[in-house]
Amino acid sequence: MAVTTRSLTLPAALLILVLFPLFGSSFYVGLLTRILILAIFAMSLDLLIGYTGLVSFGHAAFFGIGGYALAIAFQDATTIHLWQALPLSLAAALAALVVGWISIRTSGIYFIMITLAFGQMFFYYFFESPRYGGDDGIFLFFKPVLMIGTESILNLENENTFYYFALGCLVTGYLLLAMILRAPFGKVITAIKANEHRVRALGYSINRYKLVSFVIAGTLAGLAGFLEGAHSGYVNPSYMSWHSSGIAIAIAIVVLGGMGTLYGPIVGAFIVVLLQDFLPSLTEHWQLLFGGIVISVALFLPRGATSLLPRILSRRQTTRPDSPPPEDGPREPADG
Amino acid sequence: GGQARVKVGILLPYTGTYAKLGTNIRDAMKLRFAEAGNKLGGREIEFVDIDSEAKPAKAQQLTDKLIRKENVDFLVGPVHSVVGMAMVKMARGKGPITVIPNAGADQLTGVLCAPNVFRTSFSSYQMGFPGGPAVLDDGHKRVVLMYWNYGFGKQVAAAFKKSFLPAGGTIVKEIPTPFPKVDFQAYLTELAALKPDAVYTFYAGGGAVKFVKDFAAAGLKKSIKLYGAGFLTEGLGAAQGDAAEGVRTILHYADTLDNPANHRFRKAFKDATGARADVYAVQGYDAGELILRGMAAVKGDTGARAEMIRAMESAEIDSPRGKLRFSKSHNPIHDIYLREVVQGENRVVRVAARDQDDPATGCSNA
Amino acid sequence: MADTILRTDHLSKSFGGLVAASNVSLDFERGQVHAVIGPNGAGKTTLINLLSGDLQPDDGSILFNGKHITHLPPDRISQLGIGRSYQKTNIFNEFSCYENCWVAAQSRLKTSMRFFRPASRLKTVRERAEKALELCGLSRRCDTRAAAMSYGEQRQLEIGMMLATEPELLLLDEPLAGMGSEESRRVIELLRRLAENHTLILIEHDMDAVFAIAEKLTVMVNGRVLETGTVEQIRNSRAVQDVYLGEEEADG
Amino acid sequence: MTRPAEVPILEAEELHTYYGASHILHGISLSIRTGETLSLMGRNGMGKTTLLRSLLGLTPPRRGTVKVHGRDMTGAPPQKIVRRGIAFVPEDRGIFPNLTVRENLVMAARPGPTGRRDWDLTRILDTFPRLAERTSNMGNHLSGGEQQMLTVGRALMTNPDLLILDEATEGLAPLIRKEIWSVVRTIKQSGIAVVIVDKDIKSLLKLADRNIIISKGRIVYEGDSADLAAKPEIHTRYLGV
Amino acid sequence: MELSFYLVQLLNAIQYGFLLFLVASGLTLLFGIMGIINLAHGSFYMIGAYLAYGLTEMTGSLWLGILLGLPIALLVGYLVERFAISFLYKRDHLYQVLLTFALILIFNELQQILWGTDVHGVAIPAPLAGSIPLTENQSYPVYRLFISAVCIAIAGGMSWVIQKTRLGMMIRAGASNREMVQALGIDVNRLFALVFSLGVALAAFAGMLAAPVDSVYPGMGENVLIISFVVVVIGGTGSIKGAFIGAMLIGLVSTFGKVLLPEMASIMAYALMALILLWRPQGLFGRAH
Ligand SMILES: Nc1ncnc2c1ncn2[C@@H]1O[C@H](COP(=O)(O)OP(=O)(O)OP(=O)(O)O)[C@@H](O)[C@H]1O
Ligand SMILES: Nc1ncnc2c1ncn2[C@@H]1O[C@H](COP(=O)(O)OP(=O)(O)OP(=O)(O)O)[C@@H](O)[C@H]1O
Ligand SMILES: [Mg+2]
Ligand SMILES: [Mg+2]
Repeated sequence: MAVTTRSLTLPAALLILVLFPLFGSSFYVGLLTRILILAIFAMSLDLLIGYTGLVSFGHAAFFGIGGYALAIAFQDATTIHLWQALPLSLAAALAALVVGWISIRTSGIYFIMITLAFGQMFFYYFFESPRYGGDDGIFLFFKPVLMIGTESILNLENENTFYYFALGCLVTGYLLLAMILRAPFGKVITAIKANEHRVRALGYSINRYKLVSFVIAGTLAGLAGFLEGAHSGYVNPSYMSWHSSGIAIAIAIVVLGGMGTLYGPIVGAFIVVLLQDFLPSLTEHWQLLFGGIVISVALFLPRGATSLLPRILSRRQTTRPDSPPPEDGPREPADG
Repeated sequence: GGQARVKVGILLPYTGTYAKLGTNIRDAMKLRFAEAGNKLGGREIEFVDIDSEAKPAKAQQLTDKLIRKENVDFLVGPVHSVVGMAMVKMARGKGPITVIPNAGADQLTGVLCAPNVFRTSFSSYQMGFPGGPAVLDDGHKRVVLMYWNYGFGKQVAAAFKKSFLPAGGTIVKEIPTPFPKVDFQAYLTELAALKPDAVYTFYAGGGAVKFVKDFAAAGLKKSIKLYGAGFLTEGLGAAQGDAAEGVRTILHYADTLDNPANHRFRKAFKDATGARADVYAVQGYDAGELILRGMAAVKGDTGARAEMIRAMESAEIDSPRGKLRFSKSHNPIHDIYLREVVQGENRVVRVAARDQDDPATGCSNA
Repeated sequence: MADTILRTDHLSKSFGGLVAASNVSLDFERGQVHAVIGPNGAGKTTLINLLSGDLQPDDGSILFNGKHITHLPPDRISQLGIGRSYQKTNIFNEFSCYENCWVAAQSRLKTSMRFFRPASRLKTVRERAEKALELCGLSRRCDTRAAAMSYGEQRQLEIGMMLATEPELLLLDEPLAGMGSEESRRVIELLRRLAENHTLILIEHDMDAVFAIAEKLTVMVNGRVLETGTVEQIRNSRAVQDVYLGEEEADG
Repeated sequence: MTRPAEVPILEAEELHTYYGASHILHGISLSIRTGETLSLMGRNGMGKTTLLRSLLGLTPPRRGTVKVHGRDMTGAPPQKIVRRGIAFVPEDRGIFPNLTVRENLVMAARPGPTGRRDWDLTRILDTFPRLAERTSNMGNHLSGGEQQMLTVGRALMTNPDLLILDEATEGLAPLIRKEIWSVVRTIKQSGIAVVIVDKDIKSLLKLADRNIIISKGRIVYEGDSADLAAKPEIHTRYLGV
Repeated sequence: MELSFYLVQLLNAIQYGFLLFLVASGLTLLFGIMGIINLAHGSFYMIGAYLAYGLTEMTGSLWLGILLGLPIALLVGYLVERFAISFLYKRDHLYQVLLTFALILIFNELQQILWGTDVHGVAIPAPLAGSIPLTENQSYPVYRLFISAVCIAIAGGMSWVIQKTRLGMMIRAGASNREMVQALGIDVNRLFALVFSLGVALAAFAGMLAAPVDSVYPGMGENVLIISFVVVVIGGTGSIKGAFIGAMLIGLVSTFGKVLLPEMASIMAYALMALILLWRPQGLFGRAH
């Protein structure tokens, strides 16, 4: 049942996204690009919190590092070659390797806090460092291009091209994660989330799995940050702050959309960005509304907004026995 | 008439630490428009008002919305420098005519300057440079610099040194403190041990209140004279109380400025909003005036962009702050006052710098 | 000369001032069922924890198949072929029975750092998991969420998971606790069968079971080994009756 | 007994309990009289624990009524039901790992509903000397058996009229198990009613006044120990012995 | 610099430590003891400060303001617990993160609607307004010393209630196993509502006491939020002694950090936390599982 829902909904959604630039205005294409980028970031966070059980409050740092790597390397450049620039998001992988290696020694609340500490340290480093523009950040005046010889194949200066590039990154990321989660590796990390101690006793060296998961997520976050930096032509440390746009919102996106599913964070990104775009037009005190919505979802839709979809679609088949209450958000295994 | 309405996009913070600034700027600008009959060059006005939340990360998205979705003719904002840079980067050149009513980063009328970008407030430079002579003229030679360690604070400090050192002053020590932290106790002890003649500071808002109070509570007022960029005491009288008495600051405005424009403005603002006018309101008010001038010059024809810009950059405004003109880089040229808090009021001691300009480093405006 | 699979040498562990295991030197012979009994708090679980790497000894050493495994982490020890079940049920509550065993079975792959092939295609793992389920008697409950099973069934699953790792040496910490008589009988039967080609170290308070399947017994008291011997010897030992069995059990 | 023996301590009628959609108890009725010892038997997964949890309101039944001392308590929160004189030893023990042994005991202390204070810290520690040696251990730093003693002790600290033991002797050494049985006997003699789930049928039969066997959420047998002892076919059929 | 300078800095450090503990005390209860990840802690602190401001303006006395403000804070806490938090005890921590994050947004807006966006100050009550001379040109405000005294009282009181009283035992028990506490006849719902309200009141109380030294402004809560978490985590959750020592350590490290390693001042507390967690992954006085 869930399979049919997913197998229909996903391609349909993808089709709409692919066709969108043909109809949407350039502003909305830009807005959607932002959403896609945020969705990549949220998805990477979900790999940690929804699948591996590592609640990282420092994840936004890797997003920021992805952007900064691009900005620092091409600060004064007049053309940014994509094939030179893209590998820079690996800077985030490196940072994730170091931070992860240290952090996974702790667990639970302490893990949350040690990652927060690293996040804050990165934030302050960039905020106060005179080298990288401090709190002013760094501007980029060009967008990456992909050239073969002198022929430009992919020029991200074009809004629609950028959009498709971001969409491509999202889809690739999605497929990659979906594959990983079905593979033996995915089985291990989901088990780690469920009962770390037992996994260890079964003979897995859990720290390695956690670390690899942390690095994969960090890399993907770095890619998202890279895209954001390239898209807006501007990076600044507030991307890394835990509160203003960074981690708290990202967690909201993941949980609102549906933690422990790959499409949840994507839907969540749409919901959150569109709400933030729309609500302010209703009232000056729109955060009241936004907060209210977030609270309602947290209380009444514990599996996130995407859990509504199958419920609506399955109304016809009312005989299906409900699975037990979702107290701890039990997940569908990656493959049934 | 049958003409379409002029769209004025406003991007100001209405939530968070800067909310007060945002509302005052907006209210004063709307007051100016109202005084002019709510018409720009004969056309009705439509406002598109967006809360910037003072969040740099959102600045581009919101600016984008005003420019590409709403197609505004004028863009007014923001308060926060970093938001300003993200905004100006998008608007400069082909974007709408942009008026910055507060953000002070030097770059906005420096490297990022553009024909269509104006500022009615100040540059950080103007908050530091006139401070040097002011402190020296009061007879203080050995000075400690204390400021929040972020873009704006650093620029103010650098500008201060630029005038202070050549004129024979000594910087005993520079103490940048983490932004936006407000625990100053350790630094004050250090300050006490350094025993300078005076301290020149940059703090604003809650941090300014805390700093002034802690400074007084540590008993330092007796031996060290406290100076700062105007925001140290601006609009904070009630919160700071006695602690602020005697603190001297420089700013391009003072509530008690004795000129007709100021008296008129303060009363009108009070009547319209019920709130006391402050420097931010003045900047908003002047932003309104500047837009009015431009639109008047082209009689509402927003297509005549070059002409409008020419009119705006040559505008001479009789502002509540005194005379206001614009430099080539579209930064204000205005008097900077040395003020002292007396009985909770920022009273003008003297003019610290006449027609203070800004070097506009890196600006390519012809 | 008996073939020793596991040997502990002056193994000691204390918690603060409390000595939970003190100078434990034991030989476990290959293919034998060796039960460790003793009053509550005697240090039996502590001993198992030391053997499985869940606890690090303060002193002494452990040899498995002649190799030092002292201070190895639990995952390495498991990989060497030592499996354990826990006294306090320790399973993946939100997984189905089958998935529980699957994860256990998969641990025997050379590495699970495999990212590309769907796990479900791994035939060996599947077979191993299914066999484990069958052995522990939960085939029927294959798709039931572990948390939705009764306590006794969870205990069975606990054993099933251990079996799925195909260990050579089994450390069983009260496998029968919480099982009804029928399940107990079935598990005893299972253990007997496993004993044919495995080595078992069994902790159990159910004396009927212990006497039924154990070939050798060690009695621990206050962290020390009180006596080691055959079932007959232990059963008739005065000291053991005093500290552990009481009268009735000894003659029943 | 001063109370009229007619009013049972606990009375359940037609209990139907579900976990989500799965129907576990199918109309169970039973009553426990003052001072009575009742054993509850059945194979794994037949619903014994569920029945106990339903009686206590921990897993409220969807249909049926529960009365305590004659008062209808259906749907009341567990603490209300328990406060009328019931103590519960759950099968997973429910030790508080972050409290010391002493604290685990003291936090539960309370006089019985009639103000009786038969059990206090001293008496518990006398009964379980092993615990007395461990009073400042944290709850999770106890051996399995010690934890078991602690749960029984903690239940007694509430001076109940009715003590419910769900597999209370699980994981106990034979000597201690005997110890517990003799404690239960003492409890029984002091007029406290006891409901026991245990797999040690021999001991149960010796102790219980009445036995109930549950299979698939239904009561399939009820009778006194002599009767049950005389019916080996029931044993094989429902208990697997 | 001479010795007296370092002595005064030591005094600053200790005093800052006290202040930090005071500010974090509410979180110590809600996060440390009850295990709720309460991101709205800063908001409760802010509410306290604004209550102190508003009620002092009204009554003319900070003491009266506090007296009137505490019941209001208790009520706020009670309502938040009843209508939101109480649904989440059995859920994953992330829902608490989400919910309390939303509370930040809501309280910020409410603060703005109720009190506007000005920066306010609260006068130090007259008897405590003086200062004591320390060095030739620096003196020490009496009110800060008073705050230190209050902080010690709170630390002692909390530690006594949590460690020594049955109420404290029940709270700790409830944090680890709600159902069992219920099965022992204790009304967990009421207990938790009570404790949560107390935690909120404590956070607000800190805001009230700090209002005269801090100032009262929008967004002030965000400045204390993270550092409060750092305090609790360094000490190890569940331990009041730990939180106290954690606060002292941060006081010391950040005060002397500011003097000796000024470039690192902003990351000092985080670096300290990371180091401590590396050395003891469960905090200084936390218990490993
Ligand atoms: N982490 C710990 N900290 C302190 N003491 C502990 C810890 N773990 C166990 N103990 C103590 O060590 C002793 C031995 O415990 P162990 O669990 O090995 O007993 P056991 O023989 O398995 O008993 P049982 O048959 O009751 O399970 C017990 O007295 C227990 O209280
Ligand atoms: N939380 C739960 N969710 C769903 N089903 C459950 C849950 N707990 C128990 N069950 C089911 O209810 C049935 C009865 O379980 P219960 O625990 O009452 O059995 P029991 O007789 O106590 O068994 P045991 O002797 O093994 O403890 C079992 O089939 C079990 O699978
Ligand atoms: Mg044990
Ligand atoms: Mg049971």
